[in-house]
Amino acid sequence: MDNMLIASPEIFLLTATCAVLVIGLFTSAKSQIIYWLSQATLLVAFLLSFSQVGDVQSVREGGQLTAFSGAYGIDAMSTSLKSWILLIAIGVFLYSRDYLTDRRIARSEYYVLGLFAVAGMMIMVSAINMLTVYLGLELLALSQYAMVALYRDDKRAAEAAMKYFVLGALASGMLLYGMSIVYGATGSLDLATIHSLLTGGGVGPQAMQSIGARFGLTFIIVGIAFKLGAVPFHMWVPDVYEGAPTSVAMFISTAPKIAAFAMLIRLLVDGLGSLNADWQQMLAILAALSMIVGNLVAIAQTNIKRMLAYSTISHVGFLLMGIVGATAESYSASMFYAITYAFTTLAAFGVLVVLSRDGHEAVMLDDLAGLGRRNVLLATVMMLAMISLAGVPPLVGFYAKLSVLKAAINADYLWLALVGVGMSVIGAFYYLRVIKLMFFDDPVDSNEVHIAGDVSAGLAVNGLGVIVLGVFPSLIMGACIAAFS
Amino acid sequence: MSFDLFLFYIFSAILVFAAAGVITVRNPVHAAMFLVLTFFTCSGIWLLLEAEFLAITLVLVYVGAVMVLFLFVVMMLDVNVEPLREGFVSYLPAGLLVGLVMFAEMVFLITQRYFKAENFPAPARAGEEISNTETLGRLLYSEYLFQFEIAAIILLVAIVAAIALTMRRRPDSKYQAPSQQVQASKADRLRIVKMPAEKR
Amino acid sequence: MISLTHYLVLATILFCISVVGIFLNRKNVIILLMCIELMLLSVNLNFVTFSYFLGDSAGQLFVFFILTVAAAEAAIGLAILVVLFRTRQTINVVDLDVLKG
Amino acid sequence: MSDSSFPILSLAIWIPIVAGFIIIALGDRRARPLAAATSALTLLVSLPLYFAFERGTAAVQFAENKAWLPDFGINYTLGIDGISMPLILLTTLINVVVVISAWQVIKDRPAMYLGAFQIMTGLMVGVFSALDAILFYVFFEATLIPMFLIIGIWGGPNRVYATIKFFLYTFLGSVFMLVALIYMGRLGGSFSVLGMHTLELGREQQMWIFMAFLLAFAVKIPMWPVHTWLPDAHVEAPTAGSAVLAAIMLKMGGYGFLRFSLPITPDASSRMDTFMIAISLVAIVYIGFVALAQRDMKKLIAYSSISHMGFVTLGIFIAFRLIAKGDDAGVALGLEGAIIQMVSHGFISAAMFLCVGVMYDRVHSREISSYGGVVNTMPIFAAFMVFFALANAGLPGTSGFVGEFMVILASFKTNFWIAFLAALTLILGAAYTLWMVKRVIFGPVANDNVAALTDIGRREFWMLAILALFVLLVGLWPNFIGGVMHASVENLVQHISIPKY
Amino acid sequence: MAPLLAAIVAGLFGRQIGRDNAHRVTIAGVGLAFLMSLYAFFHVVIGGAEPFNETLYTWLVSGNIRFEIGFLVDNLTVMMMVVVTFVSLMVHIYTIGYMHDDDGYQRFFSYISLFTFSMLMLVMSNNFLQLFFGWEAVGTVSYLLIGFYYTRETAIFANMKAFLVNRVGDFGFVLGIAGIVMYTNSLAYSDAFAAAPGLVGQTMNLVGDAQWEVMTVLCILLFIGAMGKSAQAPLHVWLPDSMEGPTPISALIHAATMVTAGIFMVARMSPLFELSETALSFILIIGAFTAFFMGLIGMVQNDIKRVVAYSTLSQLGYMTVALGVSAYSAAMFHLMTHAFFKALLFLAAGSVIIALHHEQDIRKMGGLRKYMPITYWTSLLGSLALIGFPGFAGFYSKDIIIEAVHASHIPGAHIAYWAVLGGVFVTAFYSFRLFFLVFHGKSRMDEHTAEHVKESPAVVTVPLILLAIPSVVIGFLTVSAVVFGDYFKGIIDVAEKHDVIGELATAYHGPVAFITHAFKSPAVYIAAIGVLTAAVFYLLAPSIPKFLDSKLGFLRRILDNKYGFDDFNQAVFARGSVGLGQKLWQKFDMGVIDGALVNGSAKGVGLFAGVARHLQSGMLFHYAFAMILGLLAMLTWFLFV
Repeated sequence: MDNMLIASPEIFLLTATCAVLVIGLFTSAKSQIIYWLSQATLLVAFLLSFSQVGDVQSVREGGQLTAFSGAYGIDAMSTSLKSWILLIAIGVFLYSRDYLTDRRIARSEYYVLGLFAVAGMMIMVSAINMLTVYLGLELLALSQYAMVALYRDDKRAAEAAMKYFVLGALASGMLLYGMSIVYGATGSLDLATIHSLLTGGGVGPQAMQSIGARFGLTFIIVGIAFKLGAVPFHMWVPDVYEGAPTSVAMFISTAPKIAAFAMLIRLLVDGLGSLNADWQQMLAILAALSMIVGNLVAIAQTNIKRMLAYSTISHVGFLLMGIVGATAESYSASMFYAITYAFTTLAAFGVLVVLSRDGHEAVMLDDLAGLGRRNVLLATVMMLAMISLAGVPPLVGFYAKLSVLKAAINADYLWLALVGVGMSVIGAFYYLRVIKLMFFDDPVDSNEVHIAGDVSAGLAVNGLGVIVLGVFPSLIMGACIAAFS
Repeated sequence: MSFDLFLFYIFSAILVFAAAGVITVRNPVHAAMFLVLTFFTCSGIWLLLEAEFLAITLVLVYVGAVMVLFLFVVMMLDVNVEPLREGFVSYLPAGLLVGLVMFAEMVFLITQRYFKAENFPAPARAGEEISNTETLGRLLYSEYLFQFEIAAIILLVAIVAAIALTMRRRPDSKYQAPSQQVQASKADRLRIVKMPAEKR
Repeated sequence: MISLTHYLVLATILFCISVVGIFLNRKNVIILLMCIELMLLSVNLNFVTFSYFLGDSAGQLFVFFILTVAAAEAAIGLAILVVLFRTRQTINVVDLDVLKG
Repeated sequence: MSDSSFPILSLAIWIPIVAGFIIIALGDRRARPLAAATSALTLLVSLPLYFAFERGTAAVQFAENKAWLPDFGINYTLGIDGISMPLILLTTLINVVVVISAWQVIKDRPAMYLGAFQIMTGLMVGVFSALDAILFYVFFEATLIPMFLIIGIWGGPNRVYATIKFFLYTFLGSVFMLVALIYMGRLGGSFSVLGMHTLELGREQQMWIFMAFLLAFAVKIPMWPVHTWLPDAHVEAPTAGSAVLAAIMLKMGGYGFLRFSLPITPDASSRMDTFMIAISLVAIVYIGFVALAQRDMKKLIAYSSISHMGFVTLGIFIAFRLIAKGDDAGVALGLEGAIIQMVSHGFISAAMFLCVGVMYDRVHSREISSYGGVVNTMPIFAAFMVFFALANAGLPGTSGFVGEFMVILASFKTNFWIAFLAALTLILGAAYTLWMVKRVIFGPVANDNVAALTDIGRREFWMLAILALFVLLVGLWPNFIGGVMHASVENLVQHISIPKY
Repeated sequence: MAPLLAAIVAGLFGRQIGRDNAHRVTIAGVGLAFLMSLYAFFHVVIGGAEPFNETLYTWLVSGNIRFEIGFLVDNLTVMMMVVVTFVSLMVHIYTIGYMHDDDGYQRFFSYISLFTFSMLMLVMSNNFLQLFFGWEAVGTVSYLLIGFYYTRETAIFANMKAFLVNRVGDFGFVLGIAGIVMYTNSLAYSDAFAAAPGLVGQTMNLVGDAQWEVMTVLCILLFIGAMGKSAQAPLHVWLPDSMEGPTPISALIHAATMVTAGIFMVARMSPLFELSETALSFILIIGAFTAFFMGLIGMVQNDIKRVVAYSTLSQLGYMTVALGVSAYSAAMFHLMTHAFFKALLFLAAGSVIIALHHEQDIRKMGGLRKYMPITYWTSLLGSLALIGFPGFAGFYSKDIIIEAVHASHIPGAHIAYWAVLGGVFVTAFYSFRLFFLVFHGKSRMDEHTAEHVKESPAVVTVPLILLAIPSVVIGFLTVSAVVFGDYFKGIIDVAEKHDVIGELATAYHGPVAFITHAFKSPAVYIAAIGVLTAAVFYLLAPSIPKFLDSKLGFLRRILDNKYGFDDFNQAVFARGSVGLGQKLWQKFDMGVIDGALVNGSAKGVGLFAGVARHLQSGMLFHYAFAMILGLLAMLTWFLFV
């Protein structure tokens, strides 16, 4: 086989996951060994992936390394995105641990499915073939459906899983239909080939092929938009966030967005890049709708998970706003957005998960009341996350917004940028409300919140990251730019 | 009209009829049966397209395994059938309208632009020496190895998920634990209680 | 001769039927799952058709994988359905209304 | 622009910010001395900005320039000129006063409180010294966070409404500025503020950019009719919060007009000047009347701030009329008047709010009607209060007079009626201020609360005395700050009198 | 400068240094200032030194305008300096007695020293800026002093009123200064005067296309300032109320010095005012109106201090009239004489008041002559000076004014002439009404008070005597030099055609001759009639005023209500503006901006959100439907693009 080793992170991850699965059968429910093994797996995978960062350049410089007959490839984007996915997954598992222990949710399955989902994401990120994209997507999606339903005694979880499943299957059906049309138009599944076939010019067979592929494009966009949660394909997001166990909602809301972003880049840019004139406008409309609906409806929420769901929708709008520019600069802006969004949301959900103690879910906004007095660390991290999501400098969320706004403006989508900033003001309102609850209101339940040392360390690092990346955004901005230069 | 075309129309008619049946019949069992019919006819059409292996697989996997699973679940859940069709008619016009519009648009796009028949001349029939199954098999284990492995993982996930979701350890179910049984000691089982003699 | 168009239109019909089925069906979740199978079928038909007309087996392989995934999907879907039924005692679509707003 | 060897500006920004975090981290017990040390150190660090300032030149001084976000063309560029320097010193000085004022008063989480103020001080110095548009925006917005918390946590009963209103109002204003900045960054390829000054912009572009700036700065300063956040925020904020808000945060708007609106979009500013003058005058007169009707002391002072800020915008925007008349000296007069008005208002409004705070700490009421005859029980305090009130009314010899006087002079040169309306503030300002003084300070002891008052302690005395000293200093010798800004202002006048297209 | 230092010492360290030291320090300061003033006087006037005009320091430079602080000492200035410091010194001394048992003793000394300083700053300034500084500073101290008894509701009302009304004047004044700056680009007197003639004929647009003479506008604006400070109608309303302050203050500030600042200012600006006949005319009318009608009110007042206050108003009117007819030197002369005799009258009134334990109602006095001989005699001298008894100080100054008006050709002079003549009668009447009611007739004091009435101590009476001397003789001594001589040469500038004093001078043959000349003019007789009337009404036949009251009740009511100025101001300006503010605040700020726009949009967003969230129905098929519609929309869009 040709250089299989470049897939070492995935290979290791999947192998280790199977091992964890088997070991899980023989350990008692109380033991934490599965947790540590999973973390170790992620960590090693992260190191493997991170070690590749230096080896690759951007796909546009011909720096892509492929394996498995062009099914799999790594480039600057995939290595850094994978590293981030793994890092965030480590955070997710860390925050989830005590939540799962308290609830006796099938724990080893949670970790195993989580690891499988991570593998799915990594495959999506590295996929350079439509089939691989699809399979990675399904691996991720199926794991997620199952994870949502894992809390078997909860009505809401089952309902959420069902909705997620049906809509997800519908969306992947549409995505597949689009893929089939593109395949029909180009005769290839390989994205690079498709790209070179379609980049022919205005006349002749290529022009006709483009017209055919454009038809498929529409369906592909639906599939991607669903995965990201863009309006009007967003309906699943709030329901799933609310219904799923908080730890699962945290999982769904963070890393998969990065993967979805990668899928978008792979399909629309690497594959159908020459059709940008078409998808730019579609995405612009989706972006505007997402920002408007997401922010406005979030205001009316009382359930904090739902609120975060709508917040996700609005952030997807911003993310798409970056893509709309259709330049290397705009892609890196969106990539930055995706990473920082996931990172920040991780902190927000992390606080929620940690707050949800035995038998008590911290889901309503009022549960946060007076958190500033109950646990300063949690409240501060939450506050940082909220301010960052609102896009107030000097936190990292601001640079994310700045970069996508810049991208949109540079691409002459001034109207979109204006919608974006206008909506971010409305969005600021509900983020502020959370801060208000935590710091300005008196707690309903005045018990102090105790959390494990490593969890609080994790949260502290997470919150600090939001600040440090805010002051020195170049730390990851450089990688994002390198991915598309 | 060639025989091929005749077959195609026959199959297509059944296919569309069966598919419509799936979404309109009252009883889920019937729906499942209609789905089976759909798969069968589709498998026939695939044969026309020289996809023998897939045609067989469709029947074996879908009809043999998946649909059985469906039926199994339908039976197991024992859903009350009668009220299931309420409101169907009232939504029908809107549904049909959307469906028809969508159909019209898609057909228009398919037939009028790139995918015109003249752009895709029908290939010559493949000879008997080429085995569809063998071709696929070779590809599957060489070029598509990676995807094949992923598919395997997906199936694993399905297994894990299905078990995790449906297998129950009932708290009230009773079972023996021999390792504990043999460790029982006298002290665990017997308590000697001293009682003062009762006075008369 | 059966042209590409014939197959594509047939697939389109199937696709539209499944789509209409998904949102017309207000009662039974299991029908929804069947509709999804229908939709995948229509996609598969597309792939097989293109594979045939392009003389490229990649399409057929894609279908093979779709079938695999669809089977896995069905398994998980049904598992979720079972969980749903256990917690709710119903698989009525209209009853899935706790989560909203 | 020459890089200075010693990063004074950076120090003035980062010392308080870092120290602020340290204060929060170390907790309540050591907060007070640490905060005092920080504020004193910051003030010391900022002093060379005045004494080593080279007066004859309009060039940027104490410049620092480092790559920050090279990928975006965003640099960490700092530097000051004669316009920003007084405001920086004002900031560091007020910070000291704020620490003194919070010394005993704040019982609840003092570390967070003092830390937040230190952080805010650093950020505000950053606003006034940033020469990169994005860096400016970062500081500009970042100040919202500590202020939001200060009002929200330590504020009055209606604090939540006030602080959210404050945040959203100002946030709404400034996001559009961000779009404009990015847009110009695209046109000019750089976010250097000085580069933007010379950026070629067409008529339409200038109009849009001007509007974006206007929204941001008009809300901040605040101009009528986007002023309604201010009274609420002031009323609910804790004393020091109100003081900083009035003394410094409002100045960020005025500074923005001078640093961004005028030089970047001179032609649009020129076209819009009638409108700007009109709403400035509305602010002066209308708000003067509104202030008269207030029953809450802080609200009254807040409205008086708006009215005074009207002078700032008036002084700035009469410039174009005077340029049209060829009266560059008049332009400079108006602009310098505006700047001096900003500085002076910084002292006076801070002092007024602190005075109200002194009373509030004792009686826990801001209603004018809860007081009366305070002079009987607090004679020293009353002397300060009357002094600051008179300064607020623009008494010559106090700093309040200087800016108003200069702006009135300049506006008379523009048009008699503008000056006429502006000068109405002499009457209105005196009316609302003195009426309040009459009802609060003078008269017989009104109730038991007043009877139980104790006069100010040493801490409060020095806090007010420092401010009083500066009010007098600026009033009697305004050249002390006026002298440093000539070169910069004249440079600005030169710049804006040449149309960009 | 000395008084400032003294004020600071007394003010800030008053408590530490004690009461005695407070007055010692301040009196020393003021005394020093007086001596310095005298020195300057001799140096400049007698020694004939060049006027001193130096810049002290640069206040601010902006554009091409320099704002500077500097001093100008010339004949006009030294005269004011001497008057101010002398009266101030007297008042300081007097205060020791008057304020003997008051808590705010140190504070009071601090204030009046500060006042003296401010007043000196005002008169010694060489530019408009500093003039305005002093102008406002005296206003502020006056504000503080009127509200000296801060627990008295009326006092703190009065001081606010005084400040605000003055502010209205300042409003004009500042605009006037701004105009000067605009047209001459300088704040220094010298530059402004030099540039002024060039402005004649220039016009400016004010309302519509109407062209206004620049000089007229500027002068009227400046004069509005003077109206506020010198209490000319309709900005006179603060002065009577200011009597709430302690009596020494009334004497110093509200009679002798501060209120004359406006007169001083106009005289100082004579080179400007001469350039606008319209402005002079305006001044003339205002002055005449004030002189006559304010005197009328004085006739019916019962508060001893208020009577004197209205008298002050009336006399200020005279001065203003003199300014209006370009008889600046006459105005200044009257200012000087008035300073002495009015201070005297006030201090005498104060003396009475303390003797009666702060009883100010003249209806409860009477027959005090036998108890308080010194006060009686000094009052008599003061009153005679006031009504212009031939030979007394007031006689010269007032008669010259009347003559000047008579001789003037400024539009309105004719009416003014009758007004001032009427004023003479009125003045005589109320002065002696007061005098008779207080000192003559039978005592109407209650028993308790009467027992304790005795002459005031020496610190009170000595200043009375010291002030009485110049009240009597100053006119005789200085009229030749000040009015008809060349004392003001080069300082006060009178245009050829306005030069009424010059005309009078041709007929002037020394002070004694002037007395005889006066008997040929109606003024003296009118004054005599006034005195006689008062004597008849209040000494011989007290029933007549009662009879008149009943017959002419409505007139009396008009006078009692002071023509309704106060009520009008209270109702329209005070309540009106508060009401307007209330309306604007609640209706517009809270209602429209906050209510409709800010909270309204917030509510709108909330409402929309509430509606929008119902789209998320929870129904799976709705979700699917939305997705499909989305797909459909995109397809359709694709179809048509």
